[in-house]
Amino acid sequence: MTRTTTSGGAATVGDNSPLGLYRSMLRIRLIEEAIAERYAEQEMRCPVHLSIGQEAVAVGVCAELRRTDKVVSTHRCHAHYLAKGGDLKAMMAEIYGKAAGCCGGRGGSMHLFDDDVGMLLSLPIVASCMPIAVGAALALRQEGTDGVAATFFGDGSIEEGVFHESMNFAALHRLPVLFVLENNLYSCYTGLADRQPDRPLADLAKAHAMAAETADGNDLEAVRAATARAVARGRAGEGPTLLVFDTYRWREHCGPNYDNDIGYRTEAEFQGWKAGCPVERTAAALRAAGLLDEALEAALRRELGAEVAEAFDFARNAPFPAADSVKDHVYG
Amino acid sequence: MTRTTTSGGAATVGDNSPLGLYRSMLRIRLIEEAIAERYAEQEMRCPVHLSIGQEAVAVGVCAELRRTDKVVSTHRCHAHYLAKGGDLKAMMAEIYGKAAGCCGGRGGSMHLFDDDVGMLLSLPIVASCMPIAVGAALALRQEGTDGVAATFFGDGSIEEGVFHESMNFAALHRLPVLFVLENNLYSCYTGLADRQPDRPLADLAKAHAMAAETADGNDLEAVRAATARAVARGRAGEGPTLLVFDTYRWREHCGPNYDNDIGYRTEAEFQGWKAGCPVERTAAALRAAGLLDEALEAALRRELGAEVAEAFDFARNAPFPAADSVKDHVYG
Amino acid sequence: MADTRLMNVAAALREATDLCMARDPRVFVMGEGVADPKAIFGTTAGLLERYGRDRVMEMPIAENGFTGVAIGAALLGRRPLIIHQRVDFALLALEQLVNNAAKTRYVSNGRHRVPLVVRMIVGRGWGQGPAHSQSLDALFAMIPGLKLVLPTTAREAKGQLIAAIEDDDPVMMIEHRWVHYATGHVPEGYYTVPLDGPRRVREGGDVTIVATSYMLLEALRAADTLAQAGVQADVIDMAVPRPFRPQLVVDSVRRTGRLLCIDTGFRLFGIGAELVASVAEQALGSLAKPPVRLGLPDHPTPSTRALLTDFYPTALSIIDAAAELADVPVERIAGPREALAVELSKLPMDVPHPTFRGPF
Amino acid sequence: MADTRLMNVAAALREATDLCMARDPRVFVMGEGVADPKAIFGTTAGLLERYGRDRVMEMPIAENGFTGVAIGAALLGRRPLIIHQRVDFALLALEQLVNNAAKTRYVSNGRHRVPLVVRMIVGRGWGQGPAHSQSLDALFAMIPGLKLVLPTTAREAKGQLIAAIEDDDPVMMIEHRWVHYATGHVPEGYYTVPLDGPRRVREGGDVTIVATSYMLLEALRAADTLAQAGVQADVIDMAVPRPFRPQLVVDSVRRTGRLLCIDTGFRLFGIGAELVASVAEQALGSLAKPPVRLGLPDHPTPSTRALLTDFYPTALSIIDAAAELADVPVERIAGPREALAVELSKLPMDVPHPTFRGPF
Ligand SMILES: Cc1ncc(C[n+]2csc(CCOP(=O)(O)OP(=O)(O)O)c2C)c(N)n1
Ligand SMILES: Cc1ncc(C[n+]2csc(CCOP(=O)(O)OP(=O)(O)O)c2C)c(N)n1
Ligand SMILES: [Mg+2]
Ligand SMILES: [Mg+2]
Repeated sequence: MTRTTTSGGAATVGDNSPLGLYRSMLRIRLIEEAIAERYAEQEMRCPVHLSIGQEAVAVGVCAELRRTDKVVSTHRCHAHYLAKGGDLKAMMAEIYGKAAGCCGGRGGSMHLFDDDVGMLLSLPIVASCMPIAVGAALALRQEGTDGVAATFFGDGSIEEGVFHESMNFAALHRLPVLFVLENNLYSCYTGLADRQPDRPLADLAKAHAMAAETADGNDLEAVRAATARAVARGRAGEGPTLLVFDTYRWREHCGPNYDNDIGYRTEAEFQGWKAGCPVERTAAALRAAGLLDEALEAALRRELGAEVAEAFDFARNAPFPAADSVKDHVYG
Repeated sequence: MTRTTTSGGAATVGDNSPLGLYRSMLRIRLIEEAIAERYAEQEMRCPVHLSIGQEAVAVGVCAELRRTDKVVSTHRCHAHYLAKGGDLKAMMAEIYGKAAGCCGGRGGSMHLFDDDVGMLLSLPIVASCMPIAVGAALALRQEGTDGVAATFFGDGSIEEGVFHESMNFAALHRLPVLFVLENNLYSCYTGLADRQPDRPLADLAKAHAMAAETADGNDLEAVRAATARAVARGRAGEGPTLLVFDTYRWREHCGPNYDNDIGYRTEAEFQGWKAGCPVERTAAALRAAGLLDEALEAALRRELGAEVAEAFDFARNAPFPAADSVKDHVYG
Repeated sequence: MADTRLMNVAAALREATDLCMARDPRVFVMGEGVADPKAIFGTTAGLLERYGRDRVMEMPIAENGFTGVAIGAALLGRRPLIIHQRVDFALLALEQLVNNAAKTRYVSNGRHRVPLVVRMIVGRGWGQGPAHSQSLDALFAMIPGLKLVLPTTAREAKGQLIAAIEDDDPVMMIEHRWVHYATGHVPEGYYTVPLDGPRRVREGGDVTIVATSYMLLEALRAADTLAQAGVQADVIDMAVPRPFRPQLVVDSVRRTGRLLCIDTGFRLFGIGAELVASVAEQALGSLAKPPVRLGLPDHPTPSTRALLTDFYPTALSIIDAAAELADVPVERIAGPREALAVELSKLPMDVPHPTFRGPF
Repeated sequence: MADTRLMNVAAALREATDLCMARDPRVFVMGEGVADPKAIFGTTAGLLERYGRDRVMEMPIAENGFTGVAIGAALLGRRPLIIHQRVDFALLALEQLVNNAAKTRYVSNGRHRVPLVVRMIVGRGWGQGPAHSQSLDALFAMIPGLKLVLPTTAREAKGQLIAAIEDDDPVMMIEHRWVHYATGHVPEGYYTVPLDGPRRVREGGDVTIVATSYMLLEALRAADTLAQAGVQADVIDMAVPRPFRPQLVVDSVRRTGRLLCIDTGFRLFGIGAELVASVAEQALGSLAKPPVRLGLPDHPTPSTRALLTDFYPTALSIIDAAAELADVPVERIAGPREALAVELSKLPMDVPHPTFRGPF
């Protein structure tokens, strides 16, 4: 720990131009919609927790990260994996259970890993990701770099004690951790009011003398700005930050459908959030700035549509892992 | 939950007169010192975590409780058990491993239970007590009473995630729980600064929209006043309170000796706290109010000394449990 | 059976809970999802409407905490029923279960009791993967002070859950998700099935097959096929591995000389290990052939179905093991076995029921 | 043995840690008390002074959290060593251990590895009671992806800990507190003892005795006494119950026909259950007599020593079981057994060593 190096240069994850980030959001949206559409084919035989409606958080946070920074996510990891630069074909192959999947088909959609781009782990047990990110941050510091680790999680995850254990540890050691709370108001089909007392979620940070930022999670620029401050604190050795972003999941908790009819939330609530669609808001800003027009939008959709179709083709046609490989890699 | 009854009348645990409470503190001190003195005889063959120096919290809190209110404690439970009215002979017999012990000798000093007086449990696993108290409070409410549950714990215990899980639950359901944090600055031989970031401990409550009170834990009246407010909130259905009391453990973490020489804290720090001895401070206040003089003090010590001696005699002479009872009570 | 209805295990568990809540106001339900529209795979459906939020308590995601809360309430005489949608989530609650639920009666010298029930569901299929499909029966069977029950049929599941809720000790109930779909005749009204050990579900003299939970259903299918080849299996449901009472199994092996144990969880260090060990100790001389255990192999559950072809024991692998144990020539079993194989191949291997369209 | 010194297991573990930290800057130690004056029963003594606070990291009381932290660091190639003063405390960390430590290599298809070591100490004696003396070996042995090692001698403990720290997989090391006091010759310098299964510690043809950890010390005492009565025990240290490789035991029973397993933990559902089952499966015909298991009885550990007289297996109960297994007439063993009984009665049954004055 004698010196601090800027690990892997300052390379950002992807193209951080306004159009580049819009493209990244739209890409996630199109991929998720394609999954939803094709799920009924019964070939993606694993749970899927779609990120539709939550794209701005994933893209906004990862825009401020380097490729070498680490991300640890949850069951709802598609957007984080893609925003961090994870390989799309490997993701789709994973969901289809194929050998070319990012985990060789062993993990399914809740285990999207791509450590080449710093997508360290996604973990299906709620809140299990958090201390892992703290440990990654510890390792980055031990290595003498100024890397940071970010962990995404939902408003349900903060009810697990390990959230506080992780915050205490990170705050105590002033580790470069971003605790990214995606508040989509629900844990499965239970609203916040049935699970937590009423207070600003950022107050959670007060218990641990931790910095906090709260921003509109459907506003890409607001997410970026809050994240940029948190990353700067982390790289400067000033410790972790709790980032609170309000957003909304459009589809059912797990699976491809809409479920506003089953009684845990209202159609009106959903429509309100849909009206503030993060992808559309970003597009509108670009249009207002003269950076996007119909032709460009159409071209973008065509290009992304082709990429998505190709990824699905790849995944569907890819071979399954060999049955006799099932015992491999329990131990080294 | 249709009606609220005042369970078991409003009977306090013991004699709440100024002299009665001083007597209770002095009694705990004398018992603990007798344990320390006789420990070397090698007949109390279990760990002991002495409360010497922390008597005001136990007595001050329990003074505001009713006999029917519930207390759940930790490894350092002697003072809480005694302050709540636990049977002294049964405690000493427990420490001596005898059949007449409050747990028949099965628990040892870290398991002092006496549910007849509301001393529900003491548990040696750090923080394990907290959700139990929340559950007791839930049951008290389900029974339709206005009873409260208090759980004592140390500054180390608040690092366990279950502390936050318990606070969230209690705050969400506005349960009548007193979270009594006895901050004696150390977890075993590790100071607070090596375990937690620096902030007022009462900030922990902010994470859960919970009321908090901070008071000098060696000032009996301050402890009582803070507790009284918390109990009132609890009985009125206004929810739980975090009570933060600073105090100091005089002897080693576990065992009968002083250990200021081993390097984790200074003799000066210890002497500072000793100068503010809670028992002596209470005595001084009584003397100032003309309620205590040397003769009365001597009489009190004589009386208590006799009680303590009798309890030790009882415990030493009591029979061990029969060896063949060892398999009893695994199941009902 | 005039007073029985056909229903599946999920519905039977729901009915048991409903009856207990109606009868005893101290009974209440806690868990993540107990009060949501999915109602824990339907097993708590309608209870919220009937008993209200104070008795059907939705939980924050805090398994260790709310388990402690349940224990605290139980110590005061309430009768909480906790439900976890996956066994895996209960790993977070082991400190409370292993220390406080299991030991408090003992440590208090009988003064305290913890009338707690914890229902935990084993996931399987549809690519749930390594952390949503663990079957940790043996882990819970290991802890003195807990009771463990693994229901299989709808009639028994209902009676076992009622018995568990009536029980003054902490009872862990591990339900296999695929067992939820098993249908059977269920009597009306309140009745208990005692939590007192294994029970014989089919009588035979050629080979002893011990199984539980979903593997019992596979074993019974296997036993039917074996019978067609003239092999009569003595099938025993190890429904209550704790308290552990192997006597029925030992006695059976004394007659058959052959023992096949099938674990729903791992083969290594599973319930079968203790069963085989107990039989070897108590009836070694009766063992005509080495006992055989089936169970999950020694690695986590991969998500992709491509890697699961040999992961779970099936009626077919049970037939093969039992036939070999019983010295049945391959030719004799081949026909019925093939017929069953064709039958089984009609349903994809990663779904529990023809109606199932994913995800869990 | 010019280059060895006499030291106890605690000192040997300390030395192993020191050597690893000196050699590999990625190794660091985490735990409650690792940097305090007691230094985990001396096993981390001096390391703070030598390597500083960044490599000897005192922990908040947050077992699940800091286990996750260790796993995260290990995934990036660091080599954390966690120490728990009691196994019991690790119950809080099982979610991280069972899901993330154990499964990540497998789930990542071999891309990730988790070079983590977790030392856990089994408490015993001086009335520690039910929640500070659990020996949960079988619980950890049950989980594929973890390795489990139970050290006994000082020489091996040192080499096993070094091997564990070198290992790219998560290794659980369960140390019995009383083993810490066992003294032996320990080579200087850096060496490993491979984590590859059981090892024979005494050769004999009359009865196979399998034990681990503190029970191995009792078994060896018993074997000495048995030898005086002409019974030669083949004593096997089941030092690495996972990965589980019973071959040496099976081969031994093929020669002796007699198997006695002693668990440091519970008898029911213990390591011995799997051993007996494996032997019954693989060498049934060799078993001249029913195998016998010793271990803790089916209830929690009471605090009072009055209830512990028959709780722990001892050299005497091992002698009795082995003698009966080996068909030794009581008269032949009575003399040496009595001599040992007198010897053992000199030390109170609830302390590990004559110098011990309580509390732990
Ligand atoms: C420890 C644990 N308990 C319960 C679950 C089941 N579960 C999966 S996702 C989820 C809700 C998570 O809510 P939140 O954290 O808000 O994330 P979101 O799904 O809203 O993105 C639950 C309860 C789990 N996976 N792990
Ligand atoms: C889960 C758990 N981890 C560790 C321990 C060991 N331990 C016993 S007491 C203690 C320190 C507790 O500190 P604190 O809560 O401040 O209480 P104090 O001893 O100061 O009264 C520790 C770490 C334990 N009993 N349980
Ligand atoms: Mg959410
Ligand atoms: Mg303290």
